Amino acid sequence: MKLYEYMAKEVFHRYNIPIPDGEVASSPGAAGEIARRLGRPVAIKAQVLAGGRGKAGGIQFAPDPAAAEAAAGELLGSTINDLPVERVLVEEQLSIDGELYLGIIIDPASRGPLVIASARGGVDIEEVPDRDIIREPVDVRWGLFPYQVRSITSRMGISGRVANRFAAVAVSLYRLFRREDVILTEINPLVISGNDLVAADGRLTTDDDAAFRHPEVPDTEERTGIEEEITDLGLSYVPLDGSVAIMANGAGATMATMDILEHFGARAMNFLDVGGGADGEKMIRALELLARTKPAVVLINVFGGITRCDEVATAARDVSRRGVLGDIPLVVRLVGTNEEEGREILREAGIPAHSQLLDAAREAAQLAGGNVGGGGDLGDTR
Amino acid sequence: MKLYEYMAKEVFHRYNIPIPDGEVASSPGAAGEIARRLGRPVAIKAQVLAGGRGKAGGIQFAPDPAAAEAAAGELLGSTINDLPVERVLVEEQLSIDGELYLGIIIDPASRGPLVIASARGGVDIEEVPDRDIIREPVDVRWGLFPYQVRSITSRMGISGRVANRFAAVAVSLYRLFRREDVILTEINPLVISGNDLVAADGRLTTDDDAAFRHPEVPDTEERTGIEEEITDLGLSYVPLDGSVAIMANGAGATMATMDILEHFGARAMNFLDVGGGADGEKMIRALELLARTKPAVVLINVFGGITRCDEVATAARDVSRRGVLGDIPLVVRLVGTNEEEGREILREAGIPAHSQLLDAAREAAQLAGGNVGGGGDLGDTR
Amino acid sequence: MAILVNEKTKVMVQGITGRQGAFHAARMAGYGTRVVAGTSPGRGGSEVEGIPVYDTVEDTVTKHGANVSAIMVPAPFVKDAAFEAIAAGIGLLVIISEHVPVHDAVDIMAYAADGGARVLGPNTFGIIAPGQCKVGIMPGGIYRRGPVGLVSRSGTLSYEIAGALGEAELGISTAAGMGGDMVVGLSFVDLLRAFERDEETECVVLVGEIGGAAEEEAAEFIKTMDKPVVAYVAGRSAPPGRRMGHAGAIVERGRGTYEAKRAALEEGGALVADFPWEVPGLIASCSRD
Amino acid sequence: MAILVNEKTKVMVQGITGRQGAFHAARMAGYGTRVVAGTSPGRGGSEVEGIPVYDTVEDTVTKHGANVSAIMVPAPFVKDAAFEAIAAGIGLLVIISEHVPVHDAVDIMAYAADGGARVLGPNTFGIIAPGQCKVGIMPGGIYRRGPVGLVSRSGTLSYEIAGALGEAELGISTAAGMGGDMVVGLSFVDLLRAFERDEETECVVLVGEIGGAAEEEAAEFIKTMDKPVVAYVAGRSAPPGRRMGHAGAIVERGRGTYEAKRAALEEGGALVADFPWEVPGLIASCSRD
Repeated sequence: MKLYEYMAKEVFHRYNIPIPDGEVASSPGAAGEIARRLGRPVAIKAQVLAGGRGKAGGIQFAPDPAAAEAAAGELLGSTINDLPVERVLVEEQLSIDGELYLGIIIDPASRGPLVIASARGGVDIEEVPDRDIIREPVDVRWGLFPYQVRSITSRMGISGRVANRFAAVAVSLYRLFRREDVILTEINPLVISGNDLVAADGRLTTDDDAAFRHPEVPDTEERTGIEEEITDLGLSYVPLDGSVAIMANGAGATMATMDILEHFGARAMNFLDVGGGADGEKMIRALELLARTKPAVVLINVFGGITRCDEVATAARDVSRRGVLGDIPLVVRLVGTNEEEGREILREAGIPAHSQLLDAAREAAQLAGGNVGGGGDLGDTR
Repeated sequence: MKLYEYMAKEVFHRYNIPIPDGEVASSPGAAGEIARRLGRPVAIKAQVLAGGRGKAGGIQFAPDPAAAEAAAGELLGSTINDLPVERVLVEEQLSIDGELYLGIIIDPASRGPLVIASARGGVDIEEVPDRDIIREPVDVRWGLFPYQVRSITSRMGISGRVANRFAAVAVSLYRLFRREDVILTEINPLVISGNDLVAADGRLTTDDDAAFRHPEVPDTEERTGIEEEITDLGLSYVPLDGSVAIMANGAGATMATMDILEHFGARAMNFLDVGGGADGEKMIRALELLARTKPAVVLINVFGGITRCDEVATAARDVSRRGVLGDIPLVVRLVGTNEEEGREILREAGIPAHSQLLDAAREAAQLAGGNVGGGGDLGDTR
Repeated sequence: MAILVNEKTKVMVQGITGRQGAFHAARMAGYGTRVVAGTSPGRGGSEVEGIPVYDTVEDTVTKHGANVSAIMVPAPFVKDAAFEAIAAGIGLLVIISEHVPVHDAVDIMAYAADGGARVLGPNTFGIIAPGQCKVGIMPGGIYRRGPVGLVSRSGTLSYEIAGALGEAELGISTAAGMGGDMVVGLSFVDLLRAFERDEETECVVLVGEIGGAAEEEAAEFIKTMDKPVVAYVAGRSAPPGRRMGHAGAIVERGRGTYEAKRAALEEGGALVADFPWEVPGLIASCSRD
Repeated sequence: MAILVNEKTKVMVQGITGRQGAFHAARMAGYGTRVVAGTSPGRGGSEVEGIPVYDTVEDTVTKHGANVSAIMVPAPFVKDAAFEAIAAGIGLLVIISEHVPVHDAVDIMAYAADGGARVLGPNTFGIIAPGQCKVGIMPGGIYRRGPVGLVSRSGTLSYEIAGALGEAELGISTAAGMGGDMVVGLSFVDLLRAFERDEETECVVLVGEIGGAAEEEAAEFIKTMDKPVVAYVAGRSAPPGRRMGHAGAIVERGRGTYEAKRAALEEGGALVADFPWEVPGLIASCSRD
C-alpha cells in the first residue's frame, strides 16, 4: 500500500529521521493556521499518490499565512493527474545546501533489501545516470551497519558531518523498512540544510500481504466502490478501459487472456483474479459485482489448479439461476482440477463451456463487437 | 536495571502478552478506586524489587473495594525485606487452572538468549528440579520461532490451545527481550485461566549499558544519595557493611582487595570501581563522596592499565591538599601504567605509597582496627 | 531423470489437515507421488487420506525420510513452517501458499541458503516430473512425460502451455513453477541450469510475464546454453503502472516491459511465441535444426 | 611461540584518534608490537604517533596486512566496529571497550562465528606475548617472558598475578584476558586448549572470579589437560546478590559462588591459591611433580 507523503513522514519521524516542521490540513483555513504557527515561509504540498506532482503544480510556496491559505484553497478540491486533492501538507521552507537521494527497495535479484543512494537527489532517480547511483544489498541476518553506509557515502563523495548524518538516517530507514514491512521507500530529496539532513519528500509503500502485522496503519488505497467490495472479499480486481469483464485464476493467465482478447480486437473492461482457491460464495459475489460494471460480456477463464472446476461451475450455475448477470452474455472456459465434475454441473445447468482459451476468447470478443477476423488464422496453428 | 512488576507488565502489554486487568496506586484511596472499577475480587501487590515478596506478606487479597483500600493502607509505607513500599499494584484475581514458568536470560555459555520453561510454575524456579526445566538456546540471527516453542511445550507436556498461546507469548517475550535490551525476564506464574494464558507476575531486568538506546525507560534503581551521585559520575559503587572505603580499578581487583582485607580482620564499608580510565576530576569527586560515608580509612588500590597512575596520584594529591578527607587516613597502593610519574607526584605531595597490595591491605586493616595478626604469616609467602 | 524431484522423492505436506492441504495431498498421492507424511501442529497421531500426520517436520524426516516439503499453511504461518522444514534438513521446499509477506520470503531465502535447502515459491503451483512425482496443485492429467523442460512464474499460464504441448503430443521432463512473488527461491537461471544438465531434457520452455527483471536475467544465461529455449511472455496488452494481481507483475520504472523482455530473450537466442498455442510449433522448428 | 599473537602479528587500532586509542596505540608500538595502522572514520589520511590512520578497516587490511584489531571505540560504536573488522577479514578482535550492551556482544559473537573470527572481550585488558606482541592496555613492563600461560577474566587482578610471577622470576608465554562481561568471545576452555597445545607453555594460571559458570566449565576441561593448572578465584568475601562492578560478577541463583568454583577447580585437578601472591609457590610445587 502506498502511503501519502504526510503519513510516510510520520513514520520517518517515529524512527528519528528528521522531517521539516509542518502539519497536514484539509481546509484552507487550517493551512493558514499552520503557516501562522510555523511563522515563516511555507511549502503547500498536495497529498496525492501520484508521481510528477511538482510538475503538475501540486507544490506551491507561500511567504505568509494569507498566501498559504490562498494556495491551499487552490489545491484543495483540484485534481493532480486525475487524483482529487483532499489534503495538503503545510511545511516550513528549508534552506537548501544540497539534495541527496536515499531509497531502499526489495530487490528480487538479490532476494533482499537493496539500499540505493545518490549524491544527485531532487530529480526522479530514473533520470540519474547509472554511474551516479550506488547500490548496496543488505544481509538481513545482520542488517545495515554504519560502516557499510560510510562506504556508500565515500563513493557518493560526501564526508564529515553530512556523511555521519547520512549514516544515521540510512540505518534508521533500514530499521523502519524491516519493521514496518516496507517494499519501497525513498527520501528524495534528502536535503542538506546547514549541517543537518532533512527528509524533504518521502515515499513509502508497505506490503499488503503483511498488513495483518500492522493493524494500526490506515488504508490509503483509492478505490471505486466495486474495487473496494471485491478487495474486501480478498480477491484482486483491476479496472481497465475496454468492454469485456474477465474472471480468471492467476495473474499470468489473466494477462494472457487480455493479450488474446486484444488480438481479437476486444479490450478488457476489468479483471478479477480468483486465484488461490477462492470459494464458491465469494465467486458468486464477485460475479455480481462484475455485472454491476455493465460489461458487454463476462468471460470466465479457469485452468484449475488450486481453484477447482466444480466450484467454479457451481458458482456459474448459481449466478445463471439467480439471473445475476441480467442479459449480459457469459462465456466460460473451464479445464483442470475436477474438470469432469465441473463440466457435468455446467451441462446440467445448460451452460456451454469451452475447453480452449482461443475459442472462448474469440467468442467473447465477437460478443463484445471485436474484430475477430484479425485472429482467424490463429486457430489453425494448433 | 530491574523494573518494578507494574512496569514489567506495561512492557509485556505493549508486546501483546496478556496481563491481568489492573492499575498501580500510591494511596489507599486510589487502590480502592481501582478495585471499584474492576468490580470483582482483587489482589494488592507491594511494588518492591525484592524476591520472596509473597512470603513476606507483600501480596494480599480483597473481596471488595473497602477491603482493597484497607489492604493497600497496610502495605503502603511498610517495608518488605527492608525496602519501602511506595506503590501497590491492584489487579483482578484470576481464576487459576494451572501455573507455568517462562523466562529468557542471556546465557554466557551459549553466548546468547536462553529460553527457560517449566510446567511447574508458581514457585521459585530455583526450587524446581532440573528434569522439569526445559532450556532452549536461540540463534539471534533468526530469532525464536513458534515451531521451536512447540518442541518446548511438547517436552513440557502441554498441548492444544494452551500450547498455541504459550508459543505466542514466548515469541512476543523473545521479541521484547531483544528489542528492549533485556538481560533477564521471567513470567512466573504464567497462569492458565480457562483457555487463555495470563502473565500473573513478571520480572524484567534491562541492560544498564544499553540505557542510551532507551531514553524513555525511567530509572528504578533504589540508591542512597551517595550511590546516586557516584552513579551519575559513571562509576560503579557498592555499599557494604564494614569500615574500610575502597577505591580500586576493576571488579576483580576490588574483590581481591576485599578478600585480603577480610583476611586481616577488616571489612569493606563500600567500594568504588574507577576502572575504565576515569579522569582525575571524577576520581576527586568520588573520593569526596567516599569521605562522606565516614569510613575508618580510605584504601586506594590501583594497578594501572587503562587507568594511569599519574592521574590517580594527582587526584590523591589534590584530595589531600584540599583536605577533602578530613582526618580519615588514606592508604595508597599504586603500580602499573605511568607508575613512575605517579610515584613522583605522590612523593612531592608527601603521600606514602605501597607497591604491594599485601602491605597496603595490612596497613588499612590496622588503621581500621582489624585483627592483623591473623594474616601476619602471609607476608612471608612471597 | 528429471530435475529436483523424481520417483524416489519422499514428499511431506505441511498443513495437511487444512482444506487445501488435505485435498492436494490426496491428489498428489493419487498421482503416484510418495507422500510419506504430513504435519499439523496439535494434530499429530491422526491421518489424512491414509497419510500419517505429525506435530513436527522432524518426525517426518526421522520416521519416513521425507526430503521434499509442500508447504500449504496460511500465509502468516509460512515463515515458521519454512524455517522448521529447513532446520529439519528438508532439501527442497515447495511453498504453495500465496500472500506470504515479502520480508518473510526474504528471511526464508537467507535461512535456506544457510541451511543448504532449495526453495520453489512462495506462490508457486509446484513442480511435477510427469509420471514420477507431483508436488503441487497443478492438474496432473495434462502433463505427458517427455523431453521438454518447462519453467514458469505463473501457474495457470504454465498449465495452458503444458496443455498445448500435450495436445501436440510433446511430453515434459519436469515442469517447475518459480512462484509469482517479488522474492522467490530458485530463479529462471537456476532452473535453466538444471535443465541444461538434465539428460532427459532436450529443450526448455520458459513462461514469463511482465514486471521484474527475471526474464532479462534468464536471457543472459540462455546465451550460454546448448539446449534450445522457447519463450512466451504474458502481459503485452497490460497498461503500464497497474498491479496485475500479484507483486511480481508490478510494471514500473520502465523496466520489465513486454518489449524489453521479448527483445532480451530473442537476443539471448530464445524463440519467442506470441500466444501459448504457438509454443509446440516453435519447439518443432528448433528440433529440426 | 605464544598463543593467538606473536612477533609477526600485525595490529591495527580501531578508534586510534580517541584519547585511550592514541595513548595505548603508542604504548603498544613502544613495546615493540607491529602496530601497522589505525582507523577513525572521517580522519583517514592523518597520523597518530606516526601510525597511519584510515577511514576503514578494509584499508588497513589491504594496505598493511593487519590481522588483529584492538577495538577502543566508545561502547555504542563497538558493534559497528566489530562487524566492520570481521567483514574485513580480521582474524582476532581484541575488544578493550567496556560497557558494551550485552545484546551487541551476542551479535558480535554470532557474526564472528559466521566470519571465522576470534574475539577477546569486550571489556578485556587484551593479550600480551611478553617480548613479542602487546595488544591491550596492560602495563607491559610487569610481564617477563617464560613458560607460564595466564588467562583471566579480570584485568587488574591478572596484573597482580603477573607481577607476583615476575617477582618470583617466573615468565609468561602469553597472558590473555577473556573480558569481564556476561558475554565474551573466547572462553577459559578455548584459551586453556590453546595453551595445552602451545610448545612454549609448560603450565597455566587461571584467574577467575565469582559469578557465572566459566570457572566450572574450565574445571571440566582441566581434567583432560596434561599441563598443570594453578587457579585463583576472587570474591570469597563478597556478599551474595550484589552486583560487583560488572555483569560477569552477578552472584545469583546459588550458582557461581566462591565455594562452588573452588571445589570444581580442585576436583578438576587444579591447585587453588588463597591469595594472588601464593600463585608462584604453587607453580613451583607442581613443576616439582
